[in-house]
Amino acid sequence: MDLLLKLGELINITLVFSTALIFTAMGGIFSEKSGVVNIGLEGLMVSGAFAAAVATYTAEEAGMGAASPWVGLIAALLFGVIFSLIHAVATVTFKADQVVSGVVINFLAAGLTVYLVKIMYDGAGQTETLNEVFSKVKIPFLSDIPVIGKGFFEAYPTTYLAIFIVALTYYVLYKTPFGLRLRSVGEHPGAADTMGIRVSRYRYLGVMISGALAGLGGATITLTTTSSFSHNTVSGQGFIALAAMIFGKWHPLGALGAAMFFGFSQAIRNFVQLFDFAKGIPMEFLYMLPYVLTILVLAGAVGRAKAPSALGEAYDPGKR
Amino acid sequence: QEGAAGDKPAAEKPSGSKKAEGFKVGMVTDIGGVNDKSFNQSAWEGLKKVEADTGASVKYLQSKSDADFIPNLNQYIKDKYNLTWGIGFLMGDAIKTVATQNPDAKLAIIDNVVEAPNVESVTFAEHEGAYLVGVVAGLTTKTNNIGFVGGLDIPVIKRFEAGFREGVKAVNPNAKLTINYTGAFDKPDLGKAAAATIYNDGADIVFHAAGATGNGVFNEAKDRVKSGKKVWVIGVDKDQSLEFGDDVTLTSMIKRVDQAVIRVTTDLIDGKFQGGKVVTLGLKDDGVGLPETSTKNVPADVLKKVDEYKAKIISGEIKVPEK
Amino acid sequence: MDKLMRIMTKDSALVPLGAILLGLLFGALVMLVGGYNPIVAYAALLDKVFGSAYDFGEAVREITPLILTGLAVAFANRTGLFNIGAEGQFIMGMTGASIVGIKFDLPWIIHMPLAVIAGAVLGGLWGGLAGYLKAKRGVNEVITSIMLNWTALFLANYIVNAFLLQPGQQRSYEIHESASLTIGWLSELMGNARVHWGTLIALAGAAIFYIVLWRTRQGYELRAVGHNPEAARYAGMNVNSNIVRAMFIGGVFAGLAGVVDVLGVFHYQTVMAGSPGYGFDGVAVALLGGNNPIGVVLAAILFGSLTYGSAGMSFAADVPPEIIRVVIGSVIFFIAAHGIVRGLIRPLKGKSKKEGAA
Amino acid sequence: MSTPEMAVELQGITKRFPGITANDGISFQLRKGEIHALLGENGAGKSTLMNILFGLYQPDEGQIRVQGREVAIDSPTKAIELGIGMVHQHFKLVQPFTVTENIILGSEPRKGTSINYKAAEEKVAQISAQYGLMVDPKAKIEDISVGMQQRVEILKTLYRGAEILIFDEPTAVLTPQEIGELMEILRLLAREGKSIILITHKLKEIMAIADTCTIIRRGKVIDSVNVAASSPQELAEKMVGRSVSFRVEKSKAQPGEKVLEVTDLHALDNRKVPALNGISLQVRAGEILGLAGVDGNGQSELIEALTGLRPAVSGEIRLKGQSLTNLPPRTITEAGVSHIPEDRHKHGLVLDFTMSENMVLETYYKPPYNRGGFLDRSAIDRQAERLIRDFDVRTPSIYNKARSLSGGNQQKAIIARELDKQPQLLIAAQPTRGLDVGAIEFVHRKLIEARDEGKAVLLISFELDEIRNVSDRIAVISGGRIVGEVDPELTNEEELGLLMAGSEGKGGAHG
Ligand SMILES: Nc1ncnc2c1ncn2[C@@H]1O[C@H](COP(=O)(O)OP(=O)(O)OP(=O)(O)O)[C@@H](O)[C@H]1O
Ligand SMILES: Nc1ncnc2c1ncn2[C@@H]1O[C@H](COP(=O)(O)OP(=O)(O)OP(=O)(O)O)[C@@H](O)[C@H]1O
Ligand SMILES: [Mg+2]
Ligand SMILES: [Mg+2]
Repeated sequence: MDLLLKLGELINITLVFSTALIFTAMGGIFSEKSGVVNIGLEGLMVSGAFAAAVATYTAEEAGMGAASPWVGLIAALLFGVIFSLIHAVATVTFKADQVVSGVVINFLAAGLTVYLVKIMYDGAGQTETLNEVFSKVKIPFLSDIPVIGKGFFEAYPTTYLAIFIVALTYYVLYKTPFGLRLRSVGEHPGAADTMGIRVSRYRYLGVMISGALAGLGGATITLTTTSSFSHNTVSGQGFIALAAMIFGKWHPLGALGAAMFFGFSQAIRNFVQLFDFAKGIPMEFLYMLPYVLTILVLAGAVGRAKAPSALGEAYDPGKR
Repeated sequence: QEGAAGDKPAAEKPSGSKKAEGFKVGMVTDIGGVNDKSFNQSAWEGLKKVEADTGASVKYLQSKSDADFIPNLNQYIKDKYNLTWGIGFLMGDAIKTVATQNPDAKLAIIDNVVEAPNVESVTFAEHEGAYLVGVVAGLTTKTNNIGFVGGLDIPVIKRFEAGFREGVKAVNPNAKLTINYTGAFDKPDLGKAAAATIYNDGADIVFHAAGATGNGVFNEAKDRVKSGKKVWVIGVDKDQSLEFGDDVTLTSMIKRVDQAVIRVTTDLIDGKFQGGKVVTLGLKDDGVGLPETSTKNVPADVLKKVDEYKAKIISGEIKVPEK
Repeated sequence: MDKLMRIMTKDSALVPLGAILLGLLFGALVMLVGGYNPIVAYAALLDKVFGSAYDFGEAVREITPLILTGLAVAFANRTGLFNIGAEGQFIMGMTGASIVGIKFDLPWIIHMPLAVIAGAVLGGLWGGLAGYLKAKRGVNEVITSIMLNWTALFLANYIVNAFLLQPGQQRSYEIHESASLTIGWLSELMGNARVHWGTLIALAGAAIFYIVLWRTRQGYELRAVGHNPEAARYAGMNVNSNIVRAMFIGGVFAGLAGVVDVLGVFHYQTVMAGSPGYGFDGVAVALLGGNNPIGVVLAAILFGSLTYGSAGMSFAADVPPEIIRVVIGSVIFFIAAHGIVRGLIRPLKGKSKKEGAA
Repeated sequence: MSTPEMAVELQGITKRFPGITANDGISFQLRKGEIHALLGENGAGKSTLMNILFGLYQPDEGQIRVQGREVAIDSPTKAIELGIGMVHQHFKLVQPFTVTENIILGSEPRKGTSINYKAAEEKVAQISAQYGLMVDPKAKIEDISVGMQQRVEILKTLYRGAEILIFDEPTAVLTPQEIGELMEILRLLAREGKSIILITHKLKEIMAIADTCTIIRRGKVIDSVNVAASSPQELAEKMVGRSVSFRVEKSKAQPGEKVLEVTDLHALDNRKVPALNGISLQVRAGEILGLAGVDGNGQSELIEALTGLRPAVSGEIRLKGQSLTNLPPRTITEAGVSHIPEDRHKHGLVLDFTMSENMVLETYYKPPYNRGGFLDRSAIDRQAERLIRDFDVRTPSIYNKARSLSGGNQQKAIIARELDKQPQLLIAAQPTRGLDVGAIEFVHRKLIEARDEGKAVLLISFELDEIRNVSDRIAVISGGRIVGEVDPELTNEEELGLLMAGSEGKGGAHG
């Protein structure tokens, strides 16, 4: 019974850790399904985390109260889109190598955001601590269900939003004309082109949506865990989200599962420390756990992930 | 109690005098910046105060990696700074190297002991202060369940852990104490998750000694307080109720890094630099302790107990272990 | 040698130069926006790098591991793999060197090479592991590398904590003098700058990179697998084992970067809170250097000088050093999107001489 | 000028690529309701012209009129709006999508914000019934036959209401039966009033179905003739500019000992479905065995099994009595097997290597090229120079990347490399794919020379004419089995076609 109770709590913390990854992995899917590799997710998250901190703080100062984090969320989305445009311009318009361009995004985001923070906050390496951040919302009745209630229905608004985005991603990709076209552009741009689909337009959109969602992912970290932005607010979670996307085979539900898995293995690392037997385990092994677990699962998992066929290739109508 | 110690070195001098004009003091932080809301910030505030009080010019350099420590220190040496601070345990080796290579330069370090004739080392008896907040925690907990979140598993933080543990044990031997090391001083997300786990387990008080990672502990506590649960955080280094509010901050284990910086720096200005010496600031020097704001959340009888234990530690009746 | 020149001048040298110029200009623009004087800042940067023998030596110290991690990424790239795991390989390289440097006590003629080799091999194995998982289990090397980076960090911390720790410190014991790569006399001449033989190792690494890839049978196979694995299979090559080998060799380069950091710079290994970052920077260096050895060396010089010099910028001109990341990022951007640079160069070139740019 | 009965009029179209004028002032008229053939050698500029009409390329000069109106076709979208549809030489289908998804892509029926799949499938079913193009709307492209895929391509154009249909070499990949069915479909479409442009190299098809034939040579229109009043000989002469013989000169074969012996070979394809279901065949020294068959009946799998690129599930492969079953490719090569791969870009060459490097792709590890782990560049270069000279491979130097060579020259280089190994057995898969007439003659001559030197040659080709002209014996493969063996002198196209369609063929044509 007690263990069951703990399970609910474990799920709860898992969701906290997973939310940012879920947003960002969904973003990655949009970009890569359109045929554009997005190793810049990390940088896009950084830009979102930054924008969220600055905008929320500004809104807070302007007396917007509880609405402030929502302002931050929207700012993160917009800032993510702006940043992702760099990637889109480089890879789609100038046919730059997509991996290289992603690295550029990561560099620019890391440099520019901290630089701006220092300019805006008198040389401080981090933004002011936010007072108005998201707090967990209990869903009436549902949150009273034992275990499940604690696990799933007592979460941050961003978590609910993330789950909604997963459903939306699934719907958009597999049920709407937009999704069909986006995927066709990533699978066979030549075919899409001859069907009258503007390859560039869809790739731009794919990359921009990835910017928006990764921005939200970054904002999630700022607005639910750190309450401020500094150089290591994101610290590698964009890469983990990238891994979740690949692990989830570029499918929204797969990526959701993978992101939850990463969140879970992060949560378990703290959870284990509650038990006495954990005292004998060197701390480093607990820290390692999420990553080693991932490798083991991947190595054991059957079936290779199949990336979109045209992933990574600039589209050149004259080339076959 | 802090006030008494706080004013001594600076207040005795006529403030605003420009007697140290042309005097240059530099400090190098490790990867955490000067506004980490705790340790580094406290040090920098100390230097700023020296600047305001004496007219000395002060400067800091934030390191991007371990490899930067030495070049950053050397930057000051090369520019003929009168005193160069290394802030934090991790700067120990770099200070040692630079001090040896530049016997004429004067350096100082916080939280680590460097044996060199031109280095003054300042350490704190964190275990003594932690003992007192342990007493507070032990007496305040309603659930008999208390947590500790540490940054890196290093001697300084071990002192926090040991003192806290002993303090809790002294007043409440039955309380459960969960220890969690996050492995970082600069990851609020890890601090938050650690705190969440500990609170979920039934703890109602968490003491953190984790720098910016501890900000996550506060965030988690705030979350819970907002949703109507009563949980506390015990802050570290500075009076963190000023940053994170009284509704979550039970008290803080203050470490007067600022005072240490001010004291050593003014000593130097006054020509009293004690190279080669180790200054350890404990309860009796008011180098560690509880802030006055503690009265807001800690009941008077508990504070009375704290004072009793404080006296015993100062008198040597209680010897707080460092590990 | 003419071959080497051809590799070098494959893309006209004007594009990288133009990109660097544009990157610096963009950085200047960002500085102006922030209210700083870019001229003062860049002058301070140059002064920091070339101002004294000490700083020059330290800049070289900064450049050295970047050459090696750049080679690590570039080597894998040449064989069709993306080695984002140089970070972890770097850490394993450090660890290997530390273990041998601390635990053994041998005459230097044996000790130093042994420590170097131990780190190189450990880094290689760490890379090879990602290669093995790709070849045998079909796991994307990008994910495994990312996971292995974190694993290496904590594993190394564990090893230091459990076996090498100097009591009361957050680091290992110092390595024995006999394993050191420090060049004592030169260091003394350069105001105690931490110069070391590792720089020669890095340059030799670049040469070996070239020789292995373009002069040996093994390199021929690796490149064939990189360009066209199907054709390599057709030609009777073992694609899987070449993937493992490519990642192994990449890992050796990154491992060496870690080795020289321990044996040449610190002489001990700390319990690290986070990754040192040389591996990720290696990705940028490799891309900047066009994945060819001379390019990598030049890119590392640029990258390392800018990074080291940025401290001078922030010291003398109060410009946040992060601006340098912006500069480097935009340099890479302009190299990647070379269409922009060409577009800008063409009118300039058209005036001086008529030449059909392809 | 423009007359209302013209569906398309092209006037003075010129298109230049670096170093070549692909279309040189081409004028061309397509009447409404006619089937108009476009004939020309490889590289004559046919595909380029059609790509211009479909908006994929922009002409450097010239005008386009569609239904009498002058138009600028700057994209396929525009072409589709104008009622133009194109079935490309290489299908443009999204493999993991269903038939329906491929057809509706770009103009999807909607219900709210969603795709109305039900309506889409009904519409697809309705059109395919109307034109007799039966397909399964829910099948994935990657699971259906080539013939089916082509139907999907046609349906794509009809779904968009195309009035003008362009077919670029539609018959190259079909069985004779499927070709017959396609011809019927084309006739039906023309009767319905659609105007059709048909690119094909097969004169018989033109004679059978086209109303008009425009002949292009080196980017210029040579003539436009009324097919009914012409003959295959006339068309062929106009195409190449000289009289052509359709047969290859060769003496009678002198078969010697058994070189290759395959017994009851079974193997799976990439999707783990049986692709070879008990292949048995033999090739003797001094003979060419032609393997005829429709694409996708196990040819690729057979070649891969023979060369060690694909494991055999069961059965036996022997070379002069020595078993080669499931040995690694290198061992097989060293035992004396040479392989001209069917896909020269995928298997035959490393396109980013220099020609010099490509010439030692299978021998680099042996002396004199490899000395103690190091490559001897000058030995490699000497070898490359020799091969390139002997086989007349046109390249500016041996240091040029393979990518920069034309397809024919790439193929010659591969043949040079493979023959130079002095193999016992030469496996030549689609050796003349995409080559012009001159190059084809050269390759055929080389194959016959190899035979006359006593080598065993296994020739795999989809081109019946090639098989019949070059082989000494013909085996027909269908459904992963050898379904018959015939004498090239005695057989005819109908007999081969029937065998190729085989009772156990994939049944693509019959839906
Ligand atoms: N995108 C391109 N870039 C450069 N040259 C091209 C391009 N496309 C075609 N060409 C050149 O234009 C010429 C005409 O090519 P095209 O594809 O139109 O020939 P074709 O008549 O269709 O030949 P085939 O019978 O082989 O299909 C060729 O010589 C080719 O080299
Ligand atoms: N983008 C291009 N650049 C240069 N040459 C090209 C290009 N595309 C095609 N070619 C050349 O044009 C010629 C004919 O083009 P086409 O695309 O019709 O190919 P092909 O060789 O006829 O092969 P297939 O008929 O199998 O498609 C070939 O020799 C090919 O090398
Ligand atoms: Mg063509
Ligand atoms: Mg062709």
